[in-house]
Amino acid sequence: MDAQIKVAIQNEDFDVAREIESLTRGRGDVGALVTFTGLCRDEAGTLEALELEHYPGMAEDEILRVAQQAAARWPLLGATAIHRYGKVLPGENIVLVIATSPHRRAAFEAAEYIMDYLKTRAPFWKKEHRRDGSVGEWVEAKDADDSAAERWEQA
Amino acid sequence: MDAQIKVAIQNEDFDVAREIESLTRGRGDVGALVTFTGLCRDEAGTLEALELEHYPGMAEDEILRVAQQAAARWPLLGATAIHRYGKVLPGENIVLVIATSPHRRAAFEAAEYIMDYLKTRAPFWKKEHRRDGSVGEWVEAKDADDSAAERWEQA
Amino acid sequence: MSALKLSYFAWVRERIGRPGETLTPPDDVKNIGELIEWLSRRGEEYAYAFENAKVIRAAIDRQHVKHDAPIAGAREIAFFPPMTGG
Amino acid sequence: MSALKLSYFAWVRERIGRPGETLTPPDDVKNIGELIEWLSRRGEEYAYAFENAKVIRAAIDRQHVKHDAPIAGAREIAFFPPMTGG
Repeated sequence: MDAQIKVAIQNEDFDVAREIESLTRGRGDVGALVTFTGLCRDEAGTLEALELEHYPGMAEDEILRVAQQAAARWPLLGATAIHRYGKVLPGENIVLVIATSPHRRAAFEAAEYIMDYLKTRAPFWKKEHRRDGSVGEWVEAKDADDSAAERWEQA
Repeated sequence: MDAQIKVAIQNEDFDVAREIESLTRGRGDVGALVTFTGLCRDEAGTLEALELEHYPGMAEDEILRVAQQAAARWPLLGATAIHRYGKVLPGENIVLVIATSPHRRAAFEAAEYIMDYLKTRAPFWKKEHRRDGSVGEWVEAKDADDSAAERWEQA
Repeated sequence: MSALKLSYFAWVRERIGRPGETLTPPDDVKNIGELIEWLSRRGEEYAYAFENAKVIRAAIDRQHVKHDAPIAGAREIAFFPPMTGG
Repeated sequence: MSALKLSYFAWVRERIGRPGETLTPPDDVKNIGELIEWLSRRGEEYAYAFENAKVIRAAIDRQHVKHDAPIAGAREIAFFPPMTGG
């Protein structure tokens, strides 16, 4: 199955409806479409914004590799991954992953796989700007994210 | 966590973007949003349409029960499930499930859980209308769907 | 027992030839399985609909039940094939 | 060895005080771990950035590598903390 793969790293917001459309329009083979949207939380009102730094070039490369691995592992018809950089406000979108397949299980698993590996492999870093005017710490990586990715290696 | 739950059984198509909006607008606590869209496949061009019959009243009740069970099991902020009935053409939407949570794993698992149980518990039946003019068979239930739902009971 | 509203869906409905009806089963029909047996004796169309009784699903007052569920107190009982939504 | 383009990200960049630079390490610096040690000796800002060397991630020509990866032939080497995207 030849999957339609799109990866984008961009400052501006994405349009989920348009991305869904571009994976489904004019075709009758998509039975299941799963989207994941990651949003910026306000941390109980203490967060002013997240600043997302990335490694241009490598970010695209890594996410593309992850999407291609997903397409090799599951019968995907399409995979889209869009990650924003720069300042993101609470309630705004950070990342979008879409997987399409004839079958629902494949679409669910592939979308979750792409997100798990994107978190541990794509070179992005978040810094917190606090409501009180202070520039907070760099967000620390979570062990849970590593183990989320590792479970795909046992499976 | 009090989840915002919406269940709808309708003939008309749904608008994924609008349903996403209604679970995220004006709030900063949603960190993860997963959508599942089930679409009508054309079965290699042989399918004219699917006809979806349902049991009014019970269909809403069962899907609501499933969504509430998901909200009791995972820390959900919202859950939406919309299922169409009547004639659906290849490429058109059949079902939409959305789960929102502070955390991605919960949103993924809850959306998949709702879909798995919706398939085995919600009283809907699909009949195939073929391109050659014949009214095909009622779609047969798959054992795989039962086992997909059962795995949540072992976990 | 009192009158029961019966509803049929999908190929159960097609085989019986109607979407539902109101019937009053005799008092010795105590559960879903016995109701299916009693209906099957009512005519060819019922016998055809219920020929493979073990695949038939049932709901009492819009809740899934097994074939050993008692029907006492039920207002509406529905019969249908395994579901294929989603 | 020849000149290497070095790139720094997130708090590695902040601690070193620049986004990158071009340096020519001595010939006995063979792998990422040795490059980190050599950089750490260049000044306080480097020592601070690499004080907990085992958490530092590295990429050679935009591919993740471990600290024992040889740097021969590398054009661009990047150092950064564990990633927190998504």
